[in-house]
Amino acid sequence: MIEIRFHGRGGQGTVMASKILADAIAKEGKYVQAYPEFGVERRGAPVFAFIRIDDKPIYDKSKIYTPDHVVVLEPTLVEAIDLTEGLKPGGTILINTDKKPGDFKQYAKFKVAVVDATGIAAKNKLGTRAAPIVNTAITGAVVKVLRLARLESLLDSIREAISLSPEDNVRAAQDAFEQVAMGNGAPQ
Amino acid sequence: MKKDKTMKLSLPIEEYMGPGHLACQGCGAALAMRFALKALGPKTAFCFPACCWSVIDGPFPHSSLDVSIFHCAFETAAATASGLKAGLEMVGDKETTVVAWAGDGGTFDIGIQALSGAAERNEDIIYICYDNEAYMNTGIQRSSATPYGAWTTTTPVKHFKSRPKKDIDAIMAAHRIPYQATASISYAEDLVKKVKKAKGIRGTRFLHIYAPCPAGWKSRPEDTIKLSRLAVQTGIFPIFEMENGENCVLNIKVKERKPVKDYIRLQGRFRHLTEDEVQRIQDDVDARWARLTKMCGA
Amino acid sequence: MKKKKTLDRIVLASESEFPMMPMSLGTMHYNRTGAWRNIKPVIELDKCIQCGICWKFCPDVSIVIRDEYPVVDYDYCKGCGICAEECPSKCIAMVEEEK
Amino acid sequence: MKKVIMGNHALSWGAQLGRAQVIAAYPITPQTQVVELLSEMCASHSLDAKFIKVESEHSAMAALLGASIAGARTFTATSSHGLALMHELLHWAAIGRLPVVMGNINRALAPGWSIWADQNDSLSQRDTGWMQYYCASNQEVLDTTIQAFKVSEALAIPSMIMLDAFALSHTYEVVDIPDQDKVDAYLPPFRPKLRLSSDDPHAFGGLTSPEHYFELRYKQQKDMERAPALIEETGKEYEKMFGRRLDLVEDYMCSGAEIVFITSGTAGYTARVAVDALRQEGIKAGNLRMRVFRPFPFAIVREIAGRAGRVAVVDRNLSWGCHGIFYQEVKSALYGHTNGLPVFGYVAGLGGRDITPQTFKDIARDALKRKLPAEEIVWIGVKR
Repeated sequence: MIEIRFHGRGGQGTVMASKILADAIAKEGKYVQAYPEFGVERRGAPVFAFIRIDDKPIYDKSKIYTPDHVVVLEPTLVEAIDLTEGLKPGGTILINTDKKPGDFKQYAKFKVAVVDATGIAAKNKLGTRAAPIVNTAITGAVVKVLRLARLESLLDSIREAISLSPEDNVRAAQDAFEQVAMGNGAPQ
Repeated sequence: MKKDKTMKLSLPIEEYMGPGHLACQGCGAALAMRFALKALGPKTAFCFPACCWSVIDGPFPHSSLDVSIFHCAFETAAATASGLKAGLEMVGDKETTVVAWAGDGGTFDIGIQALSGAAERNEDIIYICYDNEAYMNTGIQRSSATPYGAWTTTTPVKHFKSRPKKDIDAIMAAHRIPYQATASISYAEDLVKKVKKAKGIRGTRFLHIYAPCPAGWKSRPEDTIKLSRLAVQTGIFPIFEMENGENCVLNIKVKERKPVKDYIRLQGRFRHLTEDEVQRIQDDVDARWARLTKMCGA
Repeated sequence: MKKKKTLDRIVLASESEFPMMPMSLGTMHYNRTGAWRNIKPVIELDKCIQCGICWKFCPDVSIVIRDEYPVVDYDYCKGCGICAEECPSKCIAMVEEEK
Repeated sequence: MKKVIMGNHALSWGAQLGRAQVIAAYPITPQTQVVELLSEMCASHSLDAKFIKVESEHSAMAALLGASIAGARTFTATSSHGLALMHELLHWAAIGRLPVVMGNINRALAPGWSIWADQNDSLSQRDTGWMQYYCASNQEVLDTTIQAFKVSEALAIPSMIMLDAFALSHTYEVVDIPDQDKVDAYLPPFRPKLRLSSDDPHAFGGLTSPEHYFELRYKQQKDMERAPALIEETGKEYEKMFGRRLDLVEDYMCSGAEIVFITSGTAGYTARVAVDALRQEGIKAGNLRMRVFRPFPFAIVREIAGRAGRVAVVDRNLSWGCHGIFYQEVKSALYGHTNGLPVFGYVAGLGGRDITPQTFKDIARDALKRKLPAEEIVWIGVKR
């Protein structure tokens, strides 16, 4: 069983990112469960989403408290909240940032991966400069770093989920898949 | 006997309401139903919320009407009728006229939310309120249709109703529904004509029928028609119709309005009123009449 | 035009005879509301102008038309007196029931 | 077709595959996605239905009663306060023998606005005469919706399908969405024996005297008593066509168990995880998940729970001043049928407090060390 927690801000499509990933993972024949934070989502406020993945049916309907990995859609959250809460030692933190993995000394107990999803979103004209839509880009990085699904499955899931300019989103995911950078100990 | 002559009937002869029903002697609501059905005909389905008619029709397993009835909860006539119409259409019946048939309590008070909702959605239903100006089925308690000055069991003589009757017609006009009208059982031809007209229009149609209640008004049963006629002739209950909340037309033009005291003195529910209080009713009727005739361009 | 109505009260003796839901299976004709009456209308047909107003305003559908004249159906007339009150030729009298 | 969908959308899909003809609904958190997707389905004509966008839940149910008496298949969804507002009409539907199918997202009641999981909303409607299904997965939500139409219409009894707020309503899972033609073969169109029509006029629901009311309610109960067998039969038929069995209860390792949890909703799945863990520790645990609560499946509960060493009923609800509601009913069902079987009642997870595998481990530990419950209600996880 793999458990992942996503951090973002309300309105960024954090839940959508987890849903698209769940869909891509299911395409690989795995069992998957994705759910948002249980509560009221407000635009701009920090939000969470979660995914459970297993090779057998998932019966646990309780919340995820000790994720294996953490995905951060919003760079400013690094300073704002404790992203590592409950994160298993040796787990991966994937951050949307233009910094390098080595810049995150505070996460020494974990593997750090980075991707400039914001830059990729802007390049692919997703959202505005003030409010870039980074959720599809981040999924590309996630499947690469955590090896959860093949890129093709993810791109199919994006095409099915996004009705407005799906190909821009597909390109964003591809870009992130290629550009995501891993720190020490990350998968080769 | 002059056998050569034939009866002059001003209404269709067909009856869809049978005798043996449980209305009180001289019941205005029973007449309202009889007239409405003459216009509606057999392809009609009613929704009755709790009201006098939920008893008048008769007990299980009997009914005094030759059309279908779905008895529904007090506050749901318009909502239930919305669903009944949708359901009938989905099973292929586009012909049946669906009519919510409610008293003033079920319309002005507890049912107004569902009515407003249905009217705003412009559901394809006719909503008919027979107005006897109080909760008569439960034993004469005041409703928001009860007029100023009236005694009821919850507005005793020493504390009679001090607020005017709610203007449901203005509320419905604000919804800008395709058709709405007032009618009186004393002007049966006008009533039947309006129900027929409503039947030919799609969307939400609202008819407000004045139906005296001898038991609740403490009037003589034989005065039921006279009272409803006086209500029109005094201007207490003007007879008009509107389309889309506009184009108000006064259907019964009263040249010389009779004084309201002619109407009031026939009813025990107003017996306690002083001359000043009767004058207050007169002044209110005069003001409302002036507004209405101005609106109608009469 | 209308289907034949049963004049009898429907009696359901056992639950097996009941419909699943409370629904009407017959009319109210069994309910002879003439018994409610204290005074009864009597039409003096010689004075009748055949205007139909008594027929029109009967809340109990108890004035029927026979051979172009109004006839009171005493099985159902509740004796409200509207017909007598509204008759323009004053040919209907409300008279005491014989007790 | 396999699709990752949220629990709320499983309800919408169930209603679409079931070919609901009239839908009337009002939005309430956490139900809204049910009606949003249904609106889209109606607008795109993938579902040929009339969707009445009413001004309250009360009017939603009222409209469906009108549609149902006309002979149309009806569906709605609500939650918590919306369900409470419908209360009067839930009786109306059941006594009127109108087989409305409704999804209810189990959510706590205010004050203290709470949008989180709690069963007191639907259990407050226990005695309205509706069948009640409590689901544990999105697949079960979809399958149950289709089955509920079939059972409801055969018996002329309405059905309520429960999903825990968020834990199911907002959780995405892989769902096998069956083919429409197969669903059509399983679920024929609604053709009620009695319906309102202007061709054959009747008055429905008129004044009913003490001479008659009693027999009508007797007949209603007799039909409800036919439901357990029909649910099993249609559940097996469902398995033949779709490969998934729909039973009254789910028995997970109850045979020979020294402790059997009795659970419902999503907690009934989490309990399985705890059962596995407890068995690894050498404790023979089992889980009896009650999928159907009304009609109460007496026979199967007696058969399975009656053989356990002890029974621990876990309630995400409470009848104030008494016990958890499943606990009351399980105890009453077992009384006289088992010889001194200890039955423990636990209340957990009110207002969305998480129920985890650890919750069940704590419960097992408590129940296994006693002969009788320590208190009338044992609260699990309350801060005191």
